[in-house]
Amino acid sequence: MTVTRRGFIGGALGAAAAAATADAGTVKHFEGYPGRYGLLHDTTLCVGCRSCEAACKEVNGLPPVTEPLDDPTVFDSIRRSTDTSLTVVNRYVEGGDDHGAVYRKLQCMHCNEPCCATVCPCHAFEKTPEGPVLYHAELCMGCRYCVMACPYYALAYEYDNPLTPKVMRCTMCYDRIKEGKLPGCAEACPMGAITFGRREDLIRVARERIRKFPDRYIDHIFGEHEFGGTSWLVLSGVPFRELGLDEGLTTEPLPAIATSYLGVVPLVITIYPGLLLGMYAFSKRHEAVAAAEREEAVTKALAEADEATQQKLAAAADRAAKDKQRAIDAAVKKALADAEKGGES
Amino acid sequence: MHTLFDFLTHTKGIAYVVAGLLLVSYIPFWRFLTERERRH
Amino acid sequence: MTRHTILFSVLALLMVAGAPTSEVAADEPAAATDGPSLVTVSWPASAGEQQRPAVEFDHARHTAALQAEGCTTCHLLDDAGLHPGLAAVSAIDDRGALVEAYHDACIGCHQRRRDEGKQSSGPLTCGACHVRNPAPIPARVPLTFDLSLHARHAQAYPDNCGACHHVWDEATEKLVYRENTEEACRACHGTVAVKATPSLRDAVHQECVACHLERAGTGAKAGPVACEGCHDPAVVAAIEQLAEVPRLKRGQPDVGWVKAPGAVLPLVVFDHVRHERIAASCSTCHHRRLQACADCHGLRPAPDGGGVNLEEAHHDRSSPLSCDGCHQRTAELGDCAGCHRDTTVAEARDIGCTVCHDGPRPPAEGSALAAAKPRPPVELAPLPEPSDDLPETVTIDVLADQYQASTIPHLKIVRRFDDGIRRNVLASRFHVSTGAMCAGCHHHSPVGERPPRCAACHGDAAAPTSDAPSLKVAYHRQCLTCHQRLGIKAGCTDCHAAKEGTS
Amino acid sequence: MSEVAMDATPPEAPGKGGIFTPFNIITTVILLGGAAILGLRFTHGLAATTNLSHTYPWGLWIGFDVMSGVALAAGGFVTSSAVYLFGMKEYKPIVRPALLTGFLGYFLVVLGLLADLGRPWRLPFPFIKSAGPTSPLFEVALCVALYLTVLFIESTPPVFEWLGLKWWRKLVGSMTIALTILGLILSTMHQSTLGAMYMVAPTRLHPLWYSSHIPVHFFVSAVAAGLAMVIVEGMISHRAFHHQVEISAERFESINFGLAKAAAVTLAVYLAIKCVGLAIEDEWHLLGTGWGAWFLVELLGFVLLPCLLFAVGYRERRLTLVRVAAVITVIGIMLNRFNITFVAYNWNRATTEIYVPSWMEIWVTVAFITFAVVAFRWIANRMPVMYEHPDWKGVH
Repeated sequence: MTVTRRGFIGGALGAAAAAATADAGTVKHFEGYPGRYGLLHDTTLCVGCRSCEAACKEVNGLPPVTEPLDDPTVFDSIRRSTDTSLTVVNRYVEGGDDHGAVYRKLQCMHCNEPCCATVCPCHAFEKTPEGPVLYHAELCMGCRYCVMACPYYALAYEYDNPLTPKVMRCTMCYDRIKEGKLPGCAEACPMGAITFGRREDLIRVARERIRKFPDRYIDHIFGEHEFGGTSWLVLSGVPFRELGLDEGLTTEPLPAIATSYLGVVPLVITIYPGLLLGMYAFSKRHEAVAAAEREEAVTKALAEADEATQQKLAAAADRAAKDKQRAIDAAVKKALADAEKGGES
Repeated sequence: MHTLFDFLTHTKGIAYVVAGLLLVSYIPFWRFLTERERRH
Repeated sequence: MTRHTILFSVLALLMVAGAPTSEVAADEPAAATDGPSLVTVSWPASAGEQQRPAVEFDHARHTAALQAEGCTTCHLLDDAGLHPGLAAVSAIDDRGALVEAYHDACIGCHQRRRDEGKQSSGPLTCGACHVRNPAPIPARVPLTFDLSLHARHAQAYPDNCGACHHVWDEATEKLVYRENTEEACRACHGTVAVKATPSLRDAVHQECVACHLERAGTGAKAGPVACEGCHDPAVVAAIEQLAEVPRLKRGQPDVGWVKAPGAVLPLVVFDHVRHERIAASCSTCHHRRLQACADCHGLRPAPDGGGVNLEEAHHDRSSPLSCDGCHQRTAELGDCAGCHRDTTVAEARDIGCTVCHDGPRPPAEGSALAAAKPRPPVELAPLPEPSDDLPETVTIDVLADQYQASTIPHLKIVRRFDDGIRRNVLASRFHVSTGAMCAGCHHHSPVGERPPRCAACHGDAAAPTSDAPSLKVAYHRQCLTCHQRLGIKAGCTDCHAAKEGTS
Repeated sequence: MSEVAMDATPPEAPGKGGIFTPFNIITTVILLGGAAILGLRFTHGLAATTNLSHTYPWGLWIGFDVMSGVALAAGGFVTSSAVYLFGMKEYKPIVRPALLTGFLGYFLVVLGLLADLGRPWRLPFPFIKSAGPTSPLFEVALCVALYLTVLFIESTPPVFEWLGLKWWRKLVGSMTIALTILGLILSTMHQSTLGAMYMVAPTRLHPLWYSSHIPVHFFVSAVAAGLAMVIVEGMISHRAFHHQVEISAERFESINFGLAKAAAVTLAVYLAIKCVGLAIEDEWHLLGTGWGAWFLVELLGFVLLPCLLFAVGYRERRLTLVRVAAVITVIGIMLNRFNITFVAYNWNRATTEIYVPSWMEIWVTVAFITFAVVAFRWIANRMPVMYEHPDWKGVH
């Protein structure tokens, strides 16, 4: 199922409203900041020693690792990043006699087009030119829409903090990068399963590794295009779906999908008043016409009524005249008769 | 279905058929609804 | 409630009730692969589409049940051997008649056994045989007729190769035996029957199962008759392997020059005898016919060579049939995997061609070529005495931070690999010098001299453009990948003790 | 000085004297409990009072109060636009109760938001401190805030009539048309943008519920829910304030049948666009799965069924059938919003992380509803909501 922004038809209120084809997204194409940093995670080299977890906690001043590093039972369940451990390593494939176990490190992927930044109503996220996506707790009102939107489940929230809850996520050690140092996890990884460098260099290195060891890697760099591409790139020997990373539904950046409907909003604001006033005028005129018709019908009825009454009056008058006439004739006849009788007697 | 084009032609085709059917089926629904009024 | 309303509400209820239970039959693939004793009853494509899924025929239960009646109840056994198909349907291809024939044969027999009151009989209803989604079928192994099994058969029929091998004589249109023309069955019998030549499956069953049946009849020691005998992985693994496999003489040279008409490089000696001992069967290399590679694969890719030219036939590392490919596979076994598996160590380019091409140049037309002799075994120089060039142990403390310094039993490792290489003819020949193995860990540096320290190339941070890892990663990646391939323990504290304070 | 005409005060409801009626006791208990829980929420954080987790950041308070509350409060703009814009004068008597329900409904939405927000005192931040215009939630917040004020102004006429402030009453009267149009614009936008909020998570919301047309689905279902809510609210308030109702029972029934007809049509349209949605995303095969069955329960059980009940109820003029359909529609809209917010959301995650609302969340939600009911009752008992104030009969 590909979610296509162009396929979206933004419909407004019922039949009468203007259904505008919302192509909110512009037709422009963005390559992102040139020379931005990224990290390459080669899951065929990761041996699950979790030194990155310990280093991340230490660098960020978080409570130390609860499960000891050499305790393998931690891999029995698939964990997720939380507000106290911004990155976790999971074992996705059990080690067998002919193949080693496959581990993967989870953390914020620092997308090229971050949907967490797009959906934040307070603009508390920022995609920095250096690459990391940063979060500003001083602007956040704690609506947690970012935690809900992230397709990689990478954001966590301080639910137990009543007054100053913050969204907790990997910041790619932004301050260390600015000082020219490596992010904590990249520096700690003994196997070089996490390499830090400029994103385009890392893509070239990843392609080179795939070319050199064709049967060690799946010929796909996860994160090159998924949802518009991410800063964290993942190489794997097993299908990505087994690592909890499905190849992504679409290469369309999520922000484009999320805001595709908002294109309709200005249209609704502009079209509705005219439309509704038209409706109002129409219903008003409709009423006026109805009233006028009623008026006319009434007058007509009255006119007919007058006419009818005129006719009745006229008829009554004729009748009265005829009666009178008859009465006069009768009286005259009677008078004549009297006169003849008078003459005879 | 390997191209967006195939997918869209397939789904849009069915969508028009379904929408058409729904539109047509709206007439008996409306007649059923307003039969009592028309009887007065 | 007028007629309209009743109709409308009935329709609605139907939709509400009907919808969730609408059975969306997901159409899985018909039958899974055949199990060792499960045979999918064949249905020729010419007879059209099957309305019901194919029947999974449990051959083992039937052979057990019909022990007394023997195989001829279903199969046709004649001088040509045992015909694998159901005799009753062999000549029919008309759809209706075929269905009729199958049903008469199977249901008829089940009905007869039921009437005769036999304790076990087969199902009679359609669904019982035509199972919609059959249970998963256990794995099935194609039998590999290796040299040891061939030798056991040869001992049973000493110098009577004609018992199995035959050639189709065009003139007399009969199968005759001709000396030195024995081939693997696969040479002539393809996956599908071609005119008179039955398919490999039918040919093998006709020859082998019939012969085993005959010998079993006479009480002699005979091979398996039921399907599991050759196709059940456990049974196949248990087939007796001869300790000493006598050499299978079929007119092949002991040692010879690799024929490459038109090539100019120095010739390569091929020690056929030594390779026979390593290969599972002749077909490992002679994957089509028992001929030289050059007969099909010319210098230019030709259709009968499958579009593969001679160079690829010998050097393509990805194919198990080529020399290089086979050498590479053997180099990924045992201790050798440390350097050779899944790495770019010992690429063909680095070894150099002269290791194999060490013979004379191909002589001019017509002049004689000296007979090929097997190469003298390679005597690698003995390991030098431990010194600061070859230290006993190496302590790496350059990066000691969370863990204490790590001491590597350098000599122990070197000795383990070294005597492994000395014992292996392939390894010692291709390593050419004792120092070659050092390139396994001290990569990208000249062989033999004292290699530079790791820190010389690997800095604090990885060089992102050239993908050269940092020093810490270089140490770990080089040691840990080798340990993992060799199954040696690789925990953090196995190599370096934890710093006192830390956990 | 405007004196209050004697017969302006509504006749006293028979037998409702005294403070300690069972209704008052229950409501105070609920409200106090709710307040206590909110106190706990703001001293120990959301973890102590809710089952929210990093995988389910939005729970009942967003699922019910915001998502369903907004849809159920759509009765306000539907009836007011019908009466004032489309000239359906016969529905005039129910406009005021519908507007009051709408206003209290939106008040409940804001209360739910305040309880659920991490730092509710920063609610005005998007408008005053730093706005995130790319976010659907920004648009929703803006429209909800504006529409709350519009609703507030639209429900002031009964108050001014009650207080006898004639000048103010005339002023608001003159703005009715503008307010109704503004209300309709704002409602259309945020009802649909509430749906657009879920377009950002195509992988997290189940494909059957996810569609590129979610905004339209949300809007049309909100109109249907609004109509149903007006019928349900009419049913309750007609019985509760029987003594105040002026219009004849026969007229009240014809209004209900009018609403039923509109609701039947809206539900039919909603069913149609949902089917089209299935076609466009080519999801017929998903109907065979477990989720497909649940989707069909929602679609056929709570959209098709009430649509048919409304149709039959309207045709045979059976008021009980109409009311049953209205209740099913209200429950249906809640089910749909719950499905989208936390049931079919994260559908492919491990089932060990399913979100179930904690009793405290449910209690607080019930407390908000009780608060709305109490407010409605307080206002309706005093102000001319159910009937027309004698001085203002027939005035706009």
